[in-house]
Amino acid sequence: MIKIEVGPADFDIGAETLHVAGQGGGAIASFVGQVRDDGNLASLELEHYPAMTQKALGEIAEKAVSDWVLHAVTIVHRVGKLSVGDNIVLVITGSDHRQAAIESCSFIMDKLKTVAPFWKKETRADGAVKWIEERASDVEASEKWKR
Amino acid sequence: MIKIEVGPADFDIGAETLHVAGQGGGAIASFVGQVRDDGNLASLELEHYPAMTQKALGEIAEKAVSDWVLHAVTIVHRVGKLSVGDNIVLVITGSDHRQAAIESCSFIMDKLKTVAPFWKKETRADGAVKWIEERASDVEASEKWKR
Amino acid sequence: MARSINIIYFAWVRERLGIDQEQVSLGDEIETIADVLSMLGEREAAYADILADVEKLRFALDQDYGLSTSLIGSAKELAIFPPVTGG
Amino acid sequence: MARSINIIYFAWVRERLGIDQEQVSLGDEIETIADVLSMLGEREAAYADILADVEKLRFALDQDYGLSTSLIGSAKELAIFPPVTGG
Repeated sequence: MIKIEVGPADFDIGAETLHVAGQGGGAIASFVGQVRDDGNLASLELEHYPAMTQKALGEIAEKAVSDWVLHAVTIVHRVGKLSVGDNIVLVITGSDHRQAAIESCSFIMDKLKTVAPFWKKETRADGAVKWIEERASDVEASEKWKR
Repeated sequence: MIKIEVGPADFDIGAETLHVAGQGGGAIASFVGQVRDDGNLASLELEHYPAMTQKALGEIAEKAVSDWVLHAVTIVHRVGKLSVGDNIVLVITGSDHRQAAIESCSFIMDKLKTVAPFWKKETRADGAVKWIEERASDVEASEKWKR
Repeated sequence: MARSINIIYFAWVRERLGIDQEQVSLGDEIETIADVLSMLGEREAAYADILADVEKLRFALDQDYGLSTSLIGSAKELAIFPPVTGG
Repeated sequence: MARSINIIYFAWVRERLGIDQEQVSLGDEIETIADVLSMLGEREAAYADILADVEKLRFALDQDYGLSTSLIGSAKELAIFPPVTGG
């Protein structure tokens, strides 16, 4: 019922949604994060801490399942080198009720952003390379859950 | 940028998500509502007020676009006779930021539930037929937006 | 000059009335949606019964929501239906 | 008896140190993550510089988050990295 995948492979949003929908309930919420074209981004490299990633994502998913009534949670996060427009992350939750599905999906994304051990390094069109820094708005979004 | 479809045809979640993603931003939120199997539901019939449906959904989408910074909104709602597990409604929003995408998707669903002129009639396994009644929780969810 | 309006019914309102729409002439004394409901009820007892509880009904004038107190004005279409249940 | 721990680095910490992991012996006086950081800094000046600002670092002991004041205990792996930026 909880499915977590971390790796370089792309994901199929339609197929993953069907997988969640197939586990019952009539309310499926999802979020897809992609590499955003902000004008001069050439590529993005995603590094992670393999031994910890699965555990951290699993704990977030378990917390969602304990705090909302859910039939299924799927989290897919890519690593490696990505280009503008590429998929990065997919979170899908399935519930009997839309608020539970949408809220838990939002919760998982907020926690994932501040807890899961991934790091993004961006390469600009001019060759400049920079590790992306933590955003205060992500920390606030994560803390507002009080759970 | 706003796409609204109402009709008997099913929708392809993956294709619709790609359509929204293709319009920019890196944050795509979606909600899918399906006919839920609550034990003895045989089928669901969805009636609507064609002249008003498109207008009502359009106004909800326009409001979302004016209140959040969005690149795209897609709303698809089916009508006619549906079976357990069938798709009913799909809402997808695309933004630069995940909170804007998720919140506006939630807003559109809450408003759609209480404003868009659709009515559901359910047929039970024993042949009993009943028009579904408005739920107080949907009215509350819609009113909480204060917009 | 005689006004008229197309009244359109949905869901259980349509089923119980046994009609999905009708063109109705409105006398000069008909100003609000509530006036139309009263007129329909006086015309036919079944209507009075089915449309009795306005709390259970919703109204739209030319595809915009109205209240039972809303003025008909020059609207061409009045829709009468139960609270919506889509999504 | 000599304890040892595997220290693993990520993102700019890894890049600036020029090493992704190392096995380090811990003297009996080493109790907390902060003690490990001090020891690394004393061993090599570059470490002191790169690991100077603990506000900019995050720590995990055996894949669970810890603070600079957390006790090493019998942990086998200490990860040192910047705040995460996935999703």
